[in-house]
Amino acid sequence: MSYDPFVIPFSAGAIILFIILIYKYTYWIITLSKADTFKLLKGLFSIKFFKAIKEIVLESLFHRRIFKINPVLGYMHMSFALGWLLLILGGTLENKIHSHKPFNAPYEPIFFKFFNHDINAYPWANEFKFVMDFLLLFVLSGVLLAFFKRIYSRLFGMKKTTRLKLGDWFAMMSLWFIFPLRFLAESFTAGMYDNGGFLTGNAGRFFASFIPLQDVSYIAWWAYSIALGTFFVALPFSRYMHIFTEVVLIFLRNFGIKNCKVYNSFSAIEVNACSRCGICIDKCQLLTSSRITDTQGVYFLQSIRNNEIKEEKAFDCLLCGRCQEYCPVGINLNNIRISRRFEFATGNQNYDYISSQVEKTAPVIYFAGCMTHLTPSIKIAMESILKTAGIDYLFLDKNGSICCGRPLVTAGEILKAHKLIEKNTQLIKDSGAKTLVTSCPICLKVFKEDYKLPIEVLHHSQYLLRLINEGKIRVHHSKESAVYHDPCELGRGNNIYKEPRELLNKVVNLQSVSQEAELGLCCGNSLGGVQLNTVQRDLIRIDALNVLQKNNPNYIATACPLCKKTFVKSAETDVKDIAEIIWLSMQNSRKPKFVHEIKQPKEEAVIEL
Amino acid sequence: MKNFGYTLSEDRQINYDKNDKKILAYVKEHEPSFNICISCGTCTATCSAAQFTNFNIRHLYTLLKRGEVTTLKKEIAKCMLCGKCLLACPRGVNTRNVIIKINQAIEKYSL
Amino acid sequence: MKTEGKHAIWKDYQKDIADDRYFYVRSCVRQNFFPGAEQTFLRIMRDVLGKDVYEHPCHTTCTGIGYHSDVVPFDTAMTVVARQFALMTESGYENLVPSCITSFGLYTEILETWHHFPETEAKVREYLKKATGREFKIPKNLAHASDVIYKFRKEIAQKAKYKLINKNTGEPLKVVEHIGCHYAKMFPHVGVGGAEYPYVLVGMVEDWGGEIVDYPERRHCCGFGFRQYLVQANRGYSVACSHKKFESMQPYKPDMIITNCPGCPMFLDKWQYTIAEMEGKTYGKDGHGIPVFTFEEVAGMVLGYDPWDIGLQVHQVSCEPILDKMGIPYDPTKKFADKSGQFLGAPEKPSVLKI
Amino acid sequence: MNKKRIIVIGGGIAGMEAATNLSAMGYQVTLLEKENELGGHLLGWEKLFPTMRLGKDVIEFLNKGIGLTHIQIIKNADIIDARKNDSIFSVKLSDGRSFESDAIIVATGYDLFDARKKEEYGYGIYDNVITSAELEELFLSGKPIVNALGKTPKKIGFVHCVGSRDEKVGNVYCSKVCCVTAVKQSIEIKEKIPDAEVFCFYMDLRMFGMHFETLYKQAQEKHAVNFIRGRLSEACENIDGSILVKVEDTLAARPLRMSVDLLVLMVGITPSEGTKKIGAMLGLNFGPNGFYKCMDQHTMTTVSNVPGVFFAGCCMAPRTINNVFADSRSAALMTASYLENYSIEKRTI
Repeated sequence: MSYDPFVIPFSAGAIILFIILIYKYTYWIITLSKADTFKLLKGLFSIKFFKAIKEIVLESLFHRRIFKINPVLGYMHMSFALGWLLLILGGTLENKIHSHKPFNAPYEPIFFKFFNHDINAYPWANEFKFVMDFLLLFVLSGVLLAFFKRIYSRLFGMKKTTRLKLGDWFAMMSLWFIFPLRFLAESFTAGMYDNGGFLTGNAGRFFASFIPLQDVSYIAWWAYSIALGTFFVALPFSRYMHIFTEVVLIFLRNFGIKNCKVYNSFSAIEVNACSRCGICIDKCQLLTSSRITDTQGVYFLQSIRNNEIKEEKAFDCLLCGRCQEYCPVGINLNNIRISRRFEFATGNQNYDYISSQVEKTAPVIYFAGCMTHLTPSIKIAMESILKTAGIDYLFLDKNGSICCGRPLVTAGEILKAHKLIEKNTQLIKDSGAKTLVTSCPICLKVFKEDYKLPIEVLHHSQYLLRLINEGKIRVHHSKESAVYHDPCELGRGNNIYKEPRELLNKVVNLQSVSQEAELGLCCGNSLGGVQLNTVQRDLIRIDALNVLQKNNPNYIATACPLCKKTFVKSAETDVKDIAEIIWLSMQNSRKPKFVHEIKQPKEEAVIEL
Repeated sequence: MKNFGYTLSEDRQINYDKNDKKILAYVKEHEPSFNICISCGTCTATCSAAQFTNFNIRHLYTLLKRGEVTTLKKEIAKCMLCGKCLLACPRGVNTRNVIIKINQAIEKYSL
Repeated sequence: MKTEGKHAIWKDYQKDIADDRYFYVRSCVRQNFFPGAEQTFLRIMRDVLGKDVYEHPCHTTCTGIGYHSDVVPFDTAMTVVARQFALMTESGYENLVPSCITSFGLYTEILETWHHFPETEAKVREYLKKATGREFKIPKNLAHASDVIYKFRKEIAQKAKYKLINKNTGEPLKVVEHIGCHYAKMFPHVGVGGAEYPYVLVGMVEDWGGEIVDYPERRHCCGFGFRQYLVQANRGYSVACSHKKFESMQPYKPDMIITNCPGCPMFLDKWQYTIAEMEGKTYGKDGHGIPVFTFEEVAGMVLGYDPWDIGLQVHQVSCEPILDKMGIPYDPTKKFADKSGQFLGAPEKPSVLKI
Repeated sequence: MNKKRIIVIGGGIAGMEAATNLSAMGYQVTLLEKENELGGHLLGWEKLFPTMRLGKDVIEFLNKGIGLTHIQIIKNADIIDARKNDSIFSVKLSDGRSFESDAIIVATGYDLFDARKKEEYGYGIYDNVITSAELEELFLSGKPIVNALGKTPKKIGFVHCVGSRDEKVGNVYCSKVCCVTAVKQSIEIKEKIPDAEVFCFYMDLRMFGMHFETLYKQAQEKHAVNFIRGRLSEACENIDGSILVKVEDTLAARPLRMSVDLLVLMVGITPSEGTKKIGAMLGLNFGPNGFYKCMDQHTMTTVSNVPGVFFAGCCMAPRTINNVFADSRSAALMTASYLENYSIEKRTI
């Protein structure tokens, strides 16, 4: 076995790293809930295990999702992850072949070139030389990119890159040094023995021309080892913790473990799996519109990791979900945010005044939602449609409603929300309905996610589409154009993108907008944005409207009363809920001339001008 | 102490000088927008909870400003945080967050 | 505090007070509360000032207490008061001097009513005529007994044996004045000094050597308020009113309270005992209370009357500290003795309030 | 030069601007001012709502007008007689001088309500109760804001509607400018003493002007001025000299007590002594509130019942400065119409 004292920093660092990692992961895994532990054990021995492996390769090594969003950034992450892993694997293989032993000291493959200078002493030595140099170049190119990213993030098409804490700087600097130092150490040694590959060999020859390599090569190996050791020790306390944690996360997620709205060890794993790629920063409308620069997902997770319970970071968020839609690691940022808000939840609650009596039973419940009472045109349209279709329904919150509880959830008041959930669940059960239709995506979210309702829950866009398909209502396609605004809670919140579009396509010419569906913009008034002031909300609304109104559609179609109420404040285009558009179309399809008569004078006026 | 069959009646007067204004200070720091309230009552008119009970946000704002903590705590517990008031406020007060902050202050100072 | 500002206001509220030949009407409750007070008034008026004060043996309550407790209708009250006027007219007097503030307030209210609604007066004349056969003239002058003492305050001061001055320190005594609500709050122009800064008691205190304390709750009711006290369920409110006043005056460390109303001294005096029992709190020095006197008693004190002759022994808060401060001699053994000098027995001592 | 003569009574904003306009038209104008200086109440005002412009800037503007024209200015003018004989007006002063003219503009302005009449507020009795005008004088003097105890006040109360909308002092009308003045002064106080708590006790807040609401919101938002809806029942002095105010907080539906270190009474606008005196001399009509009654509330606000006599400014009703300027120019125009027999001032509805 070869040995030299310079391997000590590396070896010590590696040992410390593995002890800490084992401690942390063991702690997290044993503190998982019973149900989650069961899922974990079951998952380990199922096909899910292999699915996880596949995902790990794609995401943790190749960084497929980052690639999709930003190829340069993807390449950078891939060069580090894949390049380094292959370097280790290649080195190990080379070392085994060279030593003819199945096991070597862990540092031996890392410092292989230091210990072994006999270039032809083992099979495929030249091939190894080439491959190892190539991999080193691959990683070095990543380091170069990382360096430039830090200096000039726009190179990567990123407006902002993650700001770092001191600990992270430490780890990052040592990481940056690792590969250039390896390059130097290997080159120096190759220069001395003339045994390098295309990269280290040429560089060694070049260095030998003006550097006394005998003197400096040993120093370079020491430096390389120190850089490695430093990085390993700093790793668990820095953002690089994500390297291993993401792997754990992918396993757990594949086994069906989900994050809930209360912070637990799965949340902790998610928090640590964040690679601080910073993709979420640019996607956050609080940054792009409201100019709030320190609350984006990456900073929020960073504050949790640093045990700073910053109220602003927990509450300054729309919970629009755009960040998690873009997150390459797939962290459920909204729920973590809610779980942090839960830490500020208060016990002062008295909902005894709410009585739970339904006025009648019916197969269908219509639940307008609090916000819909502020936009009565939506509920008038819905009632008219339901009556026209001959549906026997119960308007559950006709005279004002018990809140659905979602607003409390978004404020972190989960326990209070459950009081309301209980009350409403009782009402819904007592109504004997089979279907619950709501006009409010906020209600829909909580009905589907937190209520354990034994009945079907639909947004009105889904229900209206069904009524049309079943022939219960008839609509008419007009020549008018519309754009569709995806409400956060309906789209990203409930994954309902298709139905509203299908519905609109039946009645208007639906135009596309630059940011829609999964990437649709928030209107700015999301109940998640608890402490945003009027100006900050307004800025978001204005930017969102600019996107929607760009091609001068006849309508902005929404499917959320809150978005509608928000947009009408300054929209130059008519803002209508889908239900209103459908009801209008139903009326027009009965007397088709109506639209024509109304539109005539408007057109003339335009011609005169 | 003798029992006279009656005791000193509680003073209905708000004693501003003596009242506890910790909650007020907390809300002022964290959600100063309540300062611009003009007591128009739109919030109360639209309030979901006010459809069922005598919950009155406008009144709570006044109690907050005067340091009437006991009533404030009792009454504010009825809010469901639905956010309708926020959309109705003509002045742009962040009504919902004011309630959240009041509750937080009540918790913080264990009132 | 700018006293000149008050003087400017007092100039606007001067009233005519007759200088002799008074028809005196007693208070219905005072003789039970502080029986020496009215007696002292008559003594001063007749013996010291040499005035003609007449009391009619047939005069009755004015019904003010019933009127303000909502049990006597106004028409009845007016008719009873008209009878008092008739007694005065029959006796040949024109200057009415009620002992009671509420009576004074009611007489004023009735006279104002008749002034603005003469048909009411005609109606009352008819009632009285039908009921008793009597007729009356409207008093030429209506003044409360405290107005009369106010008018002669300087004469009293000249004849005074003692001053409202702490003889040990030479400092004027700090005096809280409390005016009965019905004196001028309803009709400010009939009160000496008006309703906001009444001068009637201030004038006496200043001329007799004392210093007035103006404290924030000066205008507040003593707590009697008739219905507040008469109904037991409301009595807590009555105590609360007095409590509020004591809390407000305590920082000024007053030596005494002077009043001009039957109920006020009663409640300001007795509630100190009650509050001490309920809350354990006292407002004077070292667990004592603040002594409370009527203006007649104070006049009697400065004129050097025997404290036990003017009835100071029936006060709950003991008067001795004030007597000591003013240097008025008294015989402690005679405090609870009857006219013949026989000891009547001392009342039980309160558990908290020191006497 | 036109031979027609005009006497303008009152050298405040209204009188100065009317005199300037008429003199510019070529009339011989005599401006009578009872004080030793032109400018009227504006002389005592530091900053003006809602822009916080300096009052002296407006005086300077007015003086520029006077400087451009040829106006006979008589200061310290104590008018003892004014009458109309046929179509000629004659005005006599106590110093024996007399003036004749073909028309008169009455710009006798207003007097501030005498706060002593609200006895229960203790003005003139409690050291720390002052009027809005006195506070303004303090601002104008540039001295630090201290109360009678020589301390910087930490709690300051503004009482709206002192002498306005109060049947008990005989003034049932709104003085119009006090609400926004209180808002203005509360902002100034907060700028000078940032950690002070400021309370405005109001009945209604009448922010009728274009930018008044903005100023009000600024007071709330930037300076956290408290607005308590309720009228003071009384003020008392605490042992430490601070003022205890009692009020119903009508929005809390509870009585409220509070100590303040300084209580500022927003005194209202009342008809001036000059208005009463000149009106009686010339036989002018008075409205129910003691201000001059014009020929028509909508169309003839500056025209009096006596041909040849015209009104400008606060002698008609409480006015803001911009209103007074409009009045003065209107009065000048009506006067010219009268003198040149255009007769447009004679129209009736």
